[in-house]
Amino acid sequence: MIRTEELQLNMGPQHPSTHGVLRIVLRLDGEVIVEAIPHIGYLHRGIEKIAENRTYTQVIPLTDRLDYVSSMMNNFAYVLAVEELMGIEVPERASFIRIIMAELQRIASHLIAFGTGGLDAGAMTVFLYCFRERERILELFEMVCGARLTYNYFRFGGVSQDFPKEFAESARNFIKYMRPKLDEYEDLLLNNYIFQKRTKGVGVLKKKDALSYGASGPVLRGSGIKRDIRKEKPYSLYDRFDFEIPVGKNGDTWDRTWVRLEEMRQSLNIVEQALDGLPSGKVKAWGVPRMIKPPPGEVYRPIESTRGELGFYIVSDGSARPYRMKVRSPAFSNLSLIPVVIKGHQIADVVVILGSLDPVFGEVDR
Amino acid sequence: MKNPQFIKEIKKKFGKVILDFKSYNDEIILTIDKTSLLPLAKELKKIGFEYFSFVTAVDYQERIILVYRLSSFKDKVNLILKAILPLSDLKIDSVSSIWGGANWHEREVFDLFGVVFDHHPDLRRILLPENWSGHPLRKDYRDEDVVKRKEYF
Amino acid sequence: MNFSFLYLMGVAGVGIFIFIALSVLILVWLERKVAGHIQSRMGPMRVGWHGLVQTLADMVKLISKESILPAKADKWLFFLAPFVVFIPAYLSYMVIPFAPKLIIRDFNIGLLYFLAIPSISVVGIIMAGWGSNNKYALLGGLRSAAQIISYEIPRALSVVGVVMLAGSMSTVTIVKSQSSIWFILLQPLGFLIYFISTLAEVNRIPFDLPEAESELVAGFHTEYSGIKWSIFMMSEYANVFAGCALCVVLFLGGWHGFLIPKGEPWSSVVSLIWFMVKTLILIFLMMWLRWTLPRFRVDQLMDLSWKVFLPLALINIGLTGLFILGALKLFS
Amino acid sequence: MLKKFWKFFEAFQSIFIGMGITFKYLTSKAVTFQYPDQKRPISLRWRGLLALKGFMGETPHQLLRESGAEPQTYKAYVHKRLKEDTLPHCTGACPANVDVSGQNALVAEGKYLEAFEIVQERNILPGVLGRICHHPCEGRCRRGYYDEPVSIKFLHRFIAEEARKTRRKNNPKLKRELKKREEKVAIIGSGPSGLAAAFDLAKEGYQVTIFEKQKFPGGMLAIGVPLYRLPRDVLLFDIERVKGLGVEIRTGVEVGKDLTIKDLKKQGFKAILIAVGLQVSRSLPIPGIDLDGVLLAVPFLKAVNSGEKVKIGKDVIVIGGGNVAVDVARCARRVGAEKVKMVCLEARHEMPAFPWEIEESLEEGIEIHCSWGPKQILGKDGRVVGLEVKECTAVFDAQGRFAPTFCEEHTKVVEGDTVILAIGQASDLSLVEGTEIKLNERRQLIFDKVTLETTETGVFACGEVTTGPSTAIGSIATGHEAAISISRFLRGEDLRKGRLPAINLEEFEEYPQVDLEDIEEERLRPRPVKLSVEERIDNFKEIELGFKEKVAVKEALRCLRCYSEKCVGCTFCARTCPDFCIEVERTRDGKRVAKYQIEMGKCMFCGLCSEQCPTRSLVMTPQHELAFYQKELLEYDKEKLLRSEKGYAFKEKEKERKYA
Repeated sequence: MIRTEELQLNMGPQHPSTHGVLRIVLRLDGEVIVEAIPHIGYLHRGIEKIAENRTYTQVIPLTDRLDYVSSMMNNFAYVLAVEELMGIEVPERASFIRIIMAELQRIASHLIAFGTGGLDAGAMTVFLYCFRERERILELFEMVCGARLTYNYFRFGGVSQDFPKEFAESARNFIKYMRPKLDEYEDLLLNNYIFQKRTKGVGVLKKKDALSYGASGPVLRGSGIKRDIRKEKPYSLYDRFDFEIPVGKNGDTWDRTWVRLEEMRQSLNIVEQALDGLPSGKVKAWGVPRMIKPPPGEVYRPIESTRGELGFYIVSDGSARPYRMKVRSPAFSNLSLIPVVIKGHQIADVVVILGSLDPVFGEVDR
Repeated sequence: MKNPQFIKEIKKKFGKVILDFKSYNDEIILTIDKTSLLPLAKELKKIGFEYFSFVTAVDYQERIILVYRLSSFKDKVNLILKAILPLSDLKIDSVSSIWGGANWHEREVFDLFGVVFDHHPDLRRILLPENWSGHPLRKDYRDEDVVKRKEYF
Repeated sequence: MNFSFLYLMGVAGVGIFIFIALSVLILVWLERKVAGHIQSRMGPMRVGWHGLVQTLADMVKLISKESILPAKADKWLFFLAPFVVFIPAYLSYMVIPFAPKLIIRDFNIGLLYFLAIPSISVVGIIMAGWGSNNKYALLGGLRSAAQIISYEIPRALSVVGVVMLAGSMSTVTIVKSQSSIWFILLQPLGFLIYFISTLAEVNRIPFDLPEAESELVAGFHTEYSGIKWSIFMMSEYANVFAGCALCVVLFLGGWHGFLIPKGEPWSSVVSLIWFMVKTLILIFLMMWLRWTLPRFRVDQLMDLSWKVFLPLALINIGLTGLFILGALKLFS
Repeated sequence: MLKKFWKFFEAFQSIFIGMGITFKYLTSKAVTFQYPDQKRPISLRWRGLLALKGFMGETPHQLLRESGAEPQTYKAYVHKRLKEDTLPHCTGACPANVDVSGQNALVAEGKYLEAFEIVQERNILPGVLGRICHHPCEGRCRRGYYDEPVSIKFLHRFIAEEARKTRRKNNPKLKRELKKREEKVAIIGSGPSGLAAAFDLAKEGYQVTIFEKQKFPGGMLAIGVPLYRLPRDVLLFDIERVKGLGVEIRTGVEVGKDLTIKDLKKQGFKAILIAVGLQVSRSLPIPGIDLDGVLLAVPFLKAVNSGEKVKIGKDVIVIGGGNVAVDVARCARRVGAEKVKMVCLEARHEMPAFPWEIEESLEEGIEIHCSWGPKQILGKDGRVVGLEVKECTAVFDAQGRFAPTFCEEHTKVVEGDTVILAIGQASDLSLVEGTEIKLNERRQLIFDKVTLETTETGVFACGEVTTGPSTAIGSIATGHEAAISISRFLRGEDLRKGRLPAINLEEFEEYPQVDLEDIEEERLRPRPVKLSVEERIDNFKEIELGFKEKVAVKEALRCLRCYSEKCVGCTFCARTCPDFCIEVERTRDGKRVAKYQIEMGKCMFCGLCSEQCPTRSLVMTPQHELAFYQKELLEYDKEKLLRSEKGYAFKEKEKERKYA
């Protein structure tokens, strides 16, 4: 008889494909995973605590650092929550600008998720293609707000600056450029035999688990649940746009990746519609004071961020600083599914499944 | 969707433990007694609140309020469940057996607020190191390492 | 065994080493350029013309780097492993006929030699994996052992057809027998199996599981640095070249080609050019595949070997046999 | 089996398609940049290193009039700044575009007379306006965004008082440079607009004569404004200065009665300016209007202000909700009425009177009955005993026009023995009879909106005749415009060429009220000393007292000098910074910046600080990578800042660095 023993393997926190600083302790039987225990907190900066000592305006740059791959979304969620608390009306043009920025950000972030998804499976080229396209979006962002990663662009009652003149044309060019590229990605990665072999039927997330674990975004939709806050409870002016919610069938890794690709298409549609209907006017509401002092109360306003339901639960005591700010980050809930979905798979599947959950650790650890 | 059936049901069943009840269009805010959390949670899951968004806590100095957010996709209703814990007795039943997602969120609340969840499968610190002392999001938390700086405001 | 033979062998050995070093330099550069352009980048551009000498600069850097020995590593295994990997690759160049008469040694079992010798490198890889005392390296080594051993079989079986057609195991004879028709036309299936198995043998995407950087950090050479790492690198590219060269020998007609003058002194030079061009095309194909495809998983890789390639190789042998019988019947 | 084979084939197909795509990019051009041959273009909004452009005190504050004191060039310059979005909001919001930040800077430096001259160029009556102006500038003051606006009005008043102390009639330099011109200009009316036009024209050397109906100059300022708001000596001093330029004021001459416009032309006046204003109070067509005890606002105010005895009862009702009504009510309170009630159509928040005036009148015990319209005046034996009012449901219609609707059933009676009507004024344009000047059907002057020329060549109009009920500063602005037209007319130039419209107040956002709870004492504006209600209720003493010198200088230093591109050390960047990496200090006297330090190690380039900077001196340069090398840009310590008057090394270096 051969005596077998389980191998304990530390994956991370320094590992090329844990998408940041995640540590998963794996117990392996050969290459098969018996148990996986994730450890997080390596990027914990205490943003919720810091926010309690900053004024409301000063928190905006902090939110950039939550989900650093899609900062606009964090800005958006935070600003919306405070606006609801204050009762500020946002000018129409500002709302359109916000939607354009948010959807471009969604594309940029999904490009990373899609590209790294390919990279996790070993396809390096699609990763670089995705970054090539993302670069163009970042250039658009840079044109608008001067930053490429931490935008700090949204303000209470609008945005900090109007679009420069050449923005609309550049954005349209980008849409025109991007559409065929998405078909290319589909051929290059999604339809690829090896990639399908690697991802179909791998990391199946059941509907029941997805719900009770609070999964959201492409992870939830990949499991076949049609839920998008943009449609369910439209914030900003999303009810004016015509777009569809892609939904997966099996809840496996391939479905989640496919949902991301399809969402990019829908986001392009939204950006196009928003550019067509961009009204003129102010980009910042009048009468927003410098020192924001919301009336005492609490608010939770979730938005559909790239990764799912992102919301800021803010409790105000009427002073200039939030009494308590909780960030409901989608990646945190999505990541807590790890022990559930990767059990029984192989080491090679861990990274692929992790990639399809698309966590960003700035957001998970906050 | 003003007064769905289940609200009446819950009110009938748990009328005694519900301390406060507010309802907007599709948002319900429910404040309950902490002892009856578990049976109420089971009932809520049964009537459709399958989606577990988050648990968090707010420190009001003399008491800590736990905030649960649940959603029902079937009825398109969102629910905020509040449970009040006095600072002297920071213990409550864990709901992670009902909603799996509560596992990590409860660990986070334990980590940052020091609320102990009974019957939690794995109640360890999640964000901070194991050897950390104190619970940072509590209002009475003081850290000696904080650098003093000039406060403009 | 006389003195002049040893002398000749010594010259040939040094010559091969220089050839390998040069070809690796160029192949690494080529790989980076191909990868770059496929990914809409430029690749190295700064050192030399279009970064041609970049690899040399890297080599200098690698040589001057500190060679780190992990604290709990098995010192001897760790030290020897790169050489155990490199030497078989080096030896396998002995039977490659670059041009008529440009071959170190024409064994009558040359092909068998070629198939057997590189398999030794798996020992080196396991030594590296075990000796590093690193779990990722160990997993990489184990994967490598499983992979190389299982792909040896379809690879060996796929060349049986060629041997049957050529009637010899000598590489020179095989090339000579292709003067009228390349075996790829007679053995397309054999070529496919051989080529894919070679990909797996030399650990390249889609079969680069031993060093799968997204899963196993860097597989068996996780802990290696500096000169030792560069020896691994060199042996990988030496293997790539040797594998492709043999593929050319077996299926693509070796040094044969058009426009080769007969009896002229430079005719063997033209033949050499033909041979190199064919090899480079195959290497390019490998690189192209590498930068296009994702990676297989271990069990899928095994499935592919045992469930697809092995039966196909056997069918191929059978078909070849039938073909030869038929041809004999037809022409006799 | 076949299915499996097909799958195998499909696998190969997908691989080949992928290879096709990669081959396409292999053969197409790369998208990467080649450094250093190619450089990546950087957006103008790039958030890189922070840098300051200059400091307060190093170079003198740039005055708007440096573009040229000529009204025309000044206006063009103001418009240019507006287009560049670098016009201080206070200047833009002022109808006459007074250079407020220039005034403040000069006051801060102790150059009060220079400040006075600057203000006087656009606002010929600084002393008067320093008391009665409705100061739209203060509502738009950028400081109001941070805490409280600068007390611009009181600084006007302060410098006027300082100038009055010197007893100097006019700027001697200005008088020396005067060129004499032969052309004579007649101005009818000596109100603010007439005086403004006269001042501008006299500066250009024209022989200006003002004809005034009353026995004293000043127009409505003299008649209408109560003494407790404007002592007469202040007004007279300001008018004296206009006279000092050679302007002749003929009082007691009513054009249209004593003289006609034709006579004026015969006397050799090349151009005539009608600046008669609105001097006639409107009456109401309701029953009982002709009862004894019903008075009109203008005659009432005139009588009160000229010290005549006015016969009013003890219980006065004032109809109207405008500023005049408030003045009437408060005057009535002072000349002996024990109870004063105001009845107005508008709701409290809609009242056209300025809120601070309403506030003060409430303090003085004046009752305000809002949303009531007069129905009839009740009389007994020919004397007034009360006013019946009906409820007014809406004052304006959907388009925002004045069209009150009443609820006839809901009425009440306000008791009183005197009714004063202050429901608006009209102009008396009987002087145009017998000329070519045309009036429209509502007996208003027809004139060109841009050039202010009437239908007769050579005759112009300005002031409230053209604008309708307005403010003193608004009238002054039209006076300047009219002066431009007249001088062009006299020189035979094109009247319309290059004329710019007045800047719309809507261009500038009115900042919301700031919660002053946590704000330090020294950041707030000084509260002017006011007489208490008991002290002021029975006399015409001036209610508000001006600033002392020390307070005024301190207040002038609160000015942020918007868009001056010189850091004033206002510390709002430091207050905004989420990382607390900026430290700013002023010197003790507050006139220079003593310390400016940015800790670049902490900075996270969020850009909030430069967004807050009112002067636009703190900018983000596109030089991210230089952050660690150009350390001298980041630390502005005392030694460097106070080294010389002319500034320090930063300025030489600035030339070398190129901002994108």
